[in-house]
Parts: sequence; C-alpha cells; structure tokens
Amino acid sequence: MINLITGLLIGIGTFFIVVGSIGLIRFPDVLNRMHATTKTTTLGACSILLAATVKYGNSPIGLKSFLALWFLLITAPTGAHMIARAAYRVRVRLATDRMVADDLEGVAERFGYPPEQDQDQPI
Amino acid sequence: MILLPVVLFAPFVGAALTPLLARYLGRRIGWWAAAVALGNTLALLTLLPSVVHGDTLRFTIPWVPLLNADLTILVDGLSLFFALLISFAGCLIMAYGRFYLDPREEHGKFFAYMLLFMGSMLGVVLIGNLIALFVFWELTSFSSFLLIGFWDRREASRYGATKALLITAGGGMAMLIGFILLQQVTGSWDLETILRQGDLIRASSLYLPILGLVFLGCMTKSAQTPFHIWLPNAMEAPTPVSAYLHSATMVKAGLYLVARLHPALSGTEAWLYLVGGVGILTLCVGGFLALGQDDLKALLAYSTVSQLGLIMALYGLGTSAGVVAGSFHLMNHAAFKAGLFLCVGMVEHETGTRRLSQLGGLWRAMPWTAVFTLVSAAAMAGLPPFGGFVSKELFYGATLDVNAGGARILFPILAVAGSALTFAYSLRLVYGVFFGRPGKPPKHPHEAPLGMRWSPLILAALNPLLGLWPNSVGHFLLGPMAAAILRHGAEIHLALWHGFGWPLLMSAMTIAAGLFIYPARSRIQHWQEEVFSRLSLDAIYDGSLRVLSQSGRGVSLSLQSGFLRRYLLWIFSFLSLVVFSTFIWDRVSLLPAEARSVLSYEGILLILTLVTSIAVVLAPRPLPAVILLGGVGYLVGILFIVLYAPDLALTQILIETVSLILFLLVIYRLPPFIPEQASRGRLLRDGLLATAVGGAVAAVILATAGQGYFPSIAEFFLRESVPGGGGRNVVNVILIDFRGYDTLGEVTVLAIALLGVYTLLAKKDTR
Amino acid sequence: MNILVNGALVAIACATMLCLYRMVVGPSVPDRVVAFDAFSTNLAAVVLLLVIRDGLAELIDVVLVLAILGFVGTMAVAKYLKKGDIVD
Amino acid sequence: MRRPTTIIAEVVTRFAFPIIFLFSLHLLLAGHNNPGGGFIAGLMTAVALVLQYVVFGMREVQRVTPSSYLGLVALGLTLALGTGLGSLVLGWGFLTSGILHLQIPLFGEVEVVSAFVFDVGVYFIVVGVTLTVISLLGRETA
Repeated sequence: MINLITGLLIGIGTFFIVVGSIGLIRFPDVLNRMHATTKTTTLGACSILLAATVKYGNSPIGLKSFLALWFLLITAPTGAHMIARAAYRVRVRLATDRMVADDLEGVAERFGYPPEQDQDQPI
Repeated sequence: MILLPVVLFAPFVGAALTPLLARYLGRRIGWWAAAVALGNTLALLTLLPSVVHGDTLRFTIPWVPLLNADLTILVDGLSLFFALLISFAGCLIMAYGRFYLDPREEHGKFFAYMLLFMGSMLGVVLIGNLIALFVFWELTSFSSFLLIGFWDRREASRYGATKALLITAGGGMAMLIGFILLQQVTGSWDLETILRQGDLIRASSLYLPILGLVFLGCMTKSAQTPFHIWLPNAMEAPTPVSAYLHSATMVKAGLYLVARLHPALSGTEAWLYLVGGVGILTLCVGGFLALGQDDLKALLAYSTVSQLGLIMALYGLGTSAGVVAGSFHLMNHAAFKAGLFLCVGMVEHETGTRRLSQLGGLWRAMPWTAVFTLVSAAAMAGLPPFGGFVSKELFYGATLDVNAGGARILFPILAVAGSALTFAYSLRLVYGVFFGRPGKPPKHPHEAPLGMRWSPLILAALNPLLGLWPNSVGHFLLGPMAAAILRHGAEIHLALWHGFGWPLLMSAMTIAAGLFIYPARSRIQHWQEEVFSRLSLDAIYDGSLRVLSQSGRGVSLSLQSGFLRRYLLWIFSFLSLVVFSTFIWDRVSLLPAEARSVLSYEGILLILTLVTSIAVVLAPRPLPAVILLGGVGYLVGILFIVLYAPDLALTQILIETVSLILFLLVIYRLPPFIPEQASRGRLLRDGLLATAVGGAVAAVILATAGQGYFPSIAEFFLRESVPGGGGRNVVNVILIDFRGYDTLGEVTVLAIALLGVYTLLAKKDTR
Repeated sequence: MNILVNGALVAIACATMLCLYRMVVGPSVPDRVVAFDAFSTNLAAVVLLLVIRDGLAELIDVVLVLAILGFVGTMAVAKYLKKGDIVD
Repeated sequence: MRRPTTIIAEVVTRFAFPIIFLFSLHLLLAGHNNPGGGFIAGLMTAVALVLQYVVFGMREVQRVTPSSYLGLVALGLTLALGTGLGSLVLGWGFLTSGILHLQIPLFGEVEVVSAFVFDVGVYFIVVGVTLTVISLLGRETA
C-alpha cells in the first residue's frame, strides 16, 4: 500500500518537473518561464518529498523531507516573486504582443524606471 | 688544551670590547689591540716546544652534531707558524697603526675591525673542519671589506672594497662547492680524516673538479693571476691594513690552504701544472706589473702578488724540496714585505705622497727609514747576506729537479725571469725613493717619530738573522711546518753557502738580467699604459659588473610589471612547464592501474560540466558568468552525490553559493568586463596557457591517483574511524581528530588571512 | 517500484539538462536566475529519488541544503538585479 | 520607511531563518557520525545571516548583530587551541581526543568526543571569517 502511494506521488512529481522544465524552454519571456519553474518546485519536488515522507514515516529521512517540503512550498513562490519584481523593474523585454492585459500599465513610467532594454544589456 | 679556544676567540672578544674601551682610552686604544695580539703571540709560543717535537694538539667543541661536523681546533707545525705570523705581525702593525692614524680618525672602529680580522684569520689557520674553515674564510673577506673601505668617504676605497669582496667571496663560493665535493668523496668534514685519504681522493672521478674549485678559492684570496686585479685597488686602505692584510696574512690564506691540502690533493700531473703553473705565471706577471708602477704601495702590492706566485709555484712542484723552499720563503717574505710596507707608510706619513715621480734623495732627510728599506729590499731581491738569498737558492734548486716533461725546461727559465724582475723593481724602489735627484714632496720630509720606527727596525733585523743562521729557524719552525705539509719528516739543511752549482749560476744570471732590465723601466711603463688601456682585466671586471646589474634590472622590470595578469602569466606558465617537463622526462604513464568503466550518467555529467564551463568563459558580462560558474559548481556537486560522498557534496554546494554571494558583492566595483578589448593574440595566448595549466593539473592527478604508487590510506581511516575517532563520518573524524593538527594550522591561517582582509577593507574610506 | 524510480531519475535528469540549456542560453540575467533556481530544485529532486531508491539517510541533508541555497541564491541575485548591490 | 525588499520577502525570511539556523546547528552537532561538521555548519550559518542581510538590509541587521565578528574568530581559535592544550595538560599528547559517555535525560545515552569542541571552534572561526568579509564588503556599498 505504502509503495503504491509513493509510486503514485513520484509519478506526479516527475510529471510536473518534466512539464515545468519544458515550459522553461518554450515560453517566450521571463515571467512565463517563471510561471513554469515555480510549478516544478512546488508541485514536482514537493510531491516527491511527500512520497519520501510517506515512505519513511517517523524516521530521520521522513521528518527531514517533511521539513524540506514545507520549506520549499513557502520559499519557492517568494523567490519567484522577487525575481519577477526585479525583472520588471529592470524592464526586461516582455512578449507584449501576446499580452492580454497589462495591469501595471503606467507604473514603469511613473516610477521612472530605466527605458525598455533589449535582452543583453550590461546587467 | 684549554689554551687553544682562548687563543682563537680572544681577538673576537677583544674586537667586541674595543669600541667600549675606545670611549675611555681614546687614541691609546691602539695599545690595547697590540696587547691582545701580544698576548696571543706569547700563548702560541708556549705551544712551540710540544709542536716542535712533533705531536699535533687538538681541541674539539661539538658544533653541528647533525652533520657530524664539530669545531676541532688543530695545531701542528704549519698552523702554528701561521698563527705566530698572524699574531706577531698583528702586534707590530697595531702598535705602528697607533701612530699612523691621525687623531681625528675613529681609532676604536679601526682596531675593532683589525682584531676581528685577526680572529677570523686565526680561525682559518687553526680550524680542522671544512665548514668552519669556510665560515672563517668568508669572515676574513668580510673584515677585509670593512678595512679596505675604512675611509668610506672616498669613492676609490669603496670601489676597492667592493671589488675585493666580490672577487674573494666569489672564489670562496667555488671553494665551498669544492669542499662539499670533497666531503662527498671522503665522507667527513674533518680535515685530518680527509688528509689521510689522499689516494682515495686522487683516484676518485671528482678529483679534478675538487682541485679546480678549491684552487679557485685560493687563487682569488691570494690574488694570483687573472684574479690579482683587486689587490692594487685594495691599496686604498690605510697602510697598516695593506701591510697586515695584503702582504703578511690574508693573501697567504690561499697559500695556507694549498699547503694544508697538499697531502690530500698534490702529487699528480694536474697539481703540478695548475698550482705550479699559476704560481710561476703570477711571479712573472706580478713582477712585470710592479716594475711599471709609479705609486709605491701599488708597486709593493704587485710585488706581493709575484712573491706569492713564487711560493705557490714551490708548493706546486709537489716535491719535498719545493715544500721546504716554499715555507722558508714564506718566512722571509713575511719579514721583508711587512717591513717595506711600514717604511713606505713612514715615507708617506712624512712626505705626504707615495708617488715615485715626486720622491727622491730622501736618504739624508730620513736616514733610518732608508736603512730599513735598503735591508728589506735587498732581502727581497735575494742578495747574499740576507734570508732572501737562501730561499732564492732553494727555489732554483727545487725548480731544477722537477722531472715532469715540458716543465723541466720552462720552470727554471721563468723562475730566473721572475727573480730578475723582482731584483729590478726592488732596485727601483730603493733608488727612486732615497737616492737619485731629489723630488718635490708636498710636506718637507724629516725622520718619522721614534715610536713608529720600532716595528720596521725589528722586521728589518730579521732578514740578516734568517740569512746567516737559517738552521736556527729551520730547527724551530721550518721542520715541524714541512713535516705537517708532507706528512713525513723532511731533512732540512739550510746554509747561506751551497757551493758552486747551477743555483749559484742562476742567481748570478738573475742579478745580471735585473741590472739589464732596470734602465728600461720607463719604456716598460709606457708600453703597459697603452696595452692596458685596451684589454686590461679591470675592464673585463667592470664590464661584467655593469652587464650583471643591467640584466638584473631588465629581468626584474619584466617580471615586476605591476600588472596582476603579468604575475599570473609567469606563475602559471612556469607551473605547467615544470609539470610537463618532469612528466616527459620520467615518461610517467597517466593511464590508471586498473581502469574502471565510466558509468553512463558520469559521462553525461562530465560533458555538461564541460559545456557550462565553456559558457562561463564566453559569458558576455560578469553576472551571467558568475551564475554559470554557480551552475558548474552544482554539477560537480552532483558528481560527488552520485559517487556517494555527501560531505563533499555539501561543502561544494555551500562554497559555491557563498562565493556566488561574494561575487555579487564585489561585481559592482569590478572594472567593466569588456572582452572585446583583448586582442586576438592575447586571447589565443591566454587560451593556450589555460589549457596547458588545466592539462598539467589533470596529468598530476591522473599520475598520482591512478598509479597506486603509495598504498591508499583509506583502509586505515575506515578501520580506525569508529574506534579511534569515535564517529562514523570518516571525513569529519579525519578533519578533526586524526589530522586535527593540520586543521588547526589551516584555521589559524584563515584567521590571519581575515585580519589582512579586515585591515584592508575596514580602513578603506567607503566611497 | 525500482523501474519507476529509475525512470523518474532519467526523466528528471533530462529536465535538468533543459534547465541547463536555459541557463547557458538565457538571453537576460533573470532568465538565468530562474533557470538556476529550477536547476537546483531539480538536483534536489534527483538526490531525493536516490535517497528513496537506496534509502541513504546521509543524502537527505543535501536535499535540504539544496533547497535552502536555491532560495538564498535567488534572493541575492534578485536583489542585486534591482539596485546593483545586495546589502544596503 | 524605505524597505530594501518587499514585505513578502521579510515575512518569509522570518519563517525561513530559524529553519536554516537550526539546520546549521544540526549539521554541527551531527557532524561526527553523518554528513556535517564545523566547516559546513559554519557556512550554513553564514548563509542564514546573509539571507537576513539581503532581505533586511545592513542597518537593520547591524542593530541586532555584533559590530564585528572578530570576537567570534578569537573564540573559535581559543576553543580549537584549548582542546589541543587541554589534552596536553591531562598528560596525553597534543590534540589527542578522548571519548565520554554522558547520560542526558531527554536524549538518553549520548557519546561526546573531545574533538567535538575542536569542531565547534572551527565552526565559530568559519562563521566569523565569512560574515566579517561579507559585512565589510556589504558596508562598503552603503
């Protein structure tokens, strides 16, 4: 029974990691890629961690993976959030043609961020 | 025999005390120095009876047990004679020096150096251990440097001092190598054991290099030809120094060493030609140059060089007659040369000049000095009633019975020529200064003060003594000395009159040739000026010095260019050069002993690492490069994980992240990283160098890890980890417990490095 | 069970290579940082699978460390991106 | 109040810091038997504090942390040397380590190795060195 659940969780985890990584490659700009990679961390890695917790239960491995699970779940989005914020402030070129709605329409001009740069600026 | 170390170290103690005492004694410090020398002489005289009847006194101080080299003080006939010579001459000259130095000079400093020299010279002649001998040998060069350059305000004395030091110390270095080779052959540093293994040394393949190198040291110290150039410049020293160092003692150190090593090295063809040849050559060259000199002290300097050549030639003959003649002439030379120097000093002291052209007809003004100079010069020329004549006869006798091939004819002829030149310049010395047309010296000449005249009087009186009763000296000093050199008793019968024979004929020819050469001296002088303006040895010496300093400056400029890049370039290219050359030289095989198949994922990982590291190099800006570097670090981390080394993986990843953070902190201030700036050539060069260094490091790892040269220490640690260190984590146990000492060292280094960084950063004004 | 874990290992390994591709190519720095973060998490997953497959208690620390360092690294670079220095 | 990073970051670091710090202590304490050790623990604590520096900025953190970490380095060195000299004083050779078996109520039988004190010394030194450099470099730009 335990093995079945662990196997299932590992399957789900791997699926999300692979899909996330493919997304990382195919998406046009930073924000989209970030969207994909956060999936790999939260859903992918955490489900494998959950599998480990289930499998090993109350042993050092189990507890540590449980801790890692929670740590990852919380820190991954923050990391992504910080990166997105920084990327936006640095005005990295975004795929505006496919953009449906830009909530931060006038924000960049009002805060006087540096003009839009193409990708390989000296940062 | 507690007396021996006392004798050896008394001058050093005296030298140390002299500056203190100078404050109280003022100008009378000269007497203190003379007293020390007199004390030494008397102490040595007490040793005379036991040495005369043939036994060798020994006193051993354990010095360097590791090298089994201990300070053995060895006194036999040879060393006792030299020690007596050094102390007695020292005593006379220091008493004379007391008057010679004018009051304004620093007497304390002068006599401290003189005593220092005397101690080191005694050390050279009394020590029976090669290393200590070398130490004292260099000490004599050092103290001669101090004494020559005593009047350091004058450029000429500084030049003379450095020249003397460079040449004698250079020779000393060669001699040291010779000593080391000697130790390799005989296996011990102790002089006596070496002297007993003469045949072993002569037979060994290293004989020639040893002979050459040791003799090189003697040649430079005794100013034999090609190395005689420093002696005339050394005449810039005060006259007592010239008399003491550059005639009586220091220049004889080379002779002493030749005599001391005579049983070990002599007796072969090479010895005859090298030592004998150089000696005879120096005799002639020195005599010829002396003839052409205008400055009195330079004339005496060259005469010393030629007389030393004569003695060296005698020792070079390798026969017992040669040794006896050489030792006897050594005594004569000590007497008349020191006397001549003191007389010249008195002339200079009174007339204010040393130039022959300005002197003349002084016998009326300075009768006493004239008599002393006449007696000493006559002894030097080898006229009958004086000791010089006896040693000249012996010299001719010895050269005649040389039985080695070509030398049989050549040696006697050169001997006669040299002696003729000696006769000529001694005649020139006496006539030029005291007789002939009176010159116009700067100061009106009058007789030297009484105190100054005692020393030359004693020295001059020795000559007739040696001439008329040579056997008395023979029995006391000459016998044990010759025995020490030859290692077997030598029958000595010195007599003023040897009856008719070839030697007497050769003496007559010498005097005739001398009289014939004398009038031609002015032409010789001009001829010398032209020749030496072009190819003099001095020019070679100065030229080589200039080249040396320029090339030194050139090398340091190119190395210390101030650019970090340049330093790294030199360091890395040297590193790879060394590694590759050793590998190629020893044909080290890089293939591991038992090759393990590379697993699939290891292969992929390695390729990935390669790709990423290339990306790091090609990264356009510093930040991407740093992140990619982080990537490479993590890849290597995985490699550790895959090979089940968790500790290493942890350390690797942590270090990678911390360095990433440090880079981020620093990047902001790095100069703009503009790759295009580097020209294609430089990129290629740096690329090549990088691959070379990478290759070198890889080769080292492959060579050491795979070959199994040393049994791997892993088993030990694995086995001992739990019982010994009490922990299953072997890496940690090693770090803290087994190799705790190393970690302690590393950690302290880390702390010290931090202090360095802290001072640098904390003090910098933050922009 | 083992086949599944080995299969997962290979899949995640390929995914890691994809992240590496993005890291190397990544036009702008944020791309590279994101790829770096994903890369470290994938590594954690790989290690975790090794732990699950072979039951090695030691390697679990590595997973935790990778997670922590991925986070701190991303935060540092993100802050740097914004104003050129990360500690002000 | 100019905030170096967003509130979210601050909240999350307040959550993450204790975990990282405790984990580093865990690495230190478990060092002898499973992966860890003074050096790695030191670096991990440094990383934890760097996170604080990054997120809360230099001024905030300086209010809490000591002005200079040199004291830590000194402490570490004395500990390391202390263990060495200690064993010397007790008659064994320099730096020999002894093993004690303590009965701590909560954890049961615990085996403490004298080398552990040496490890703690190393830990303090590594933390001190890393943080001094980082705080110096960091303050540079303020």
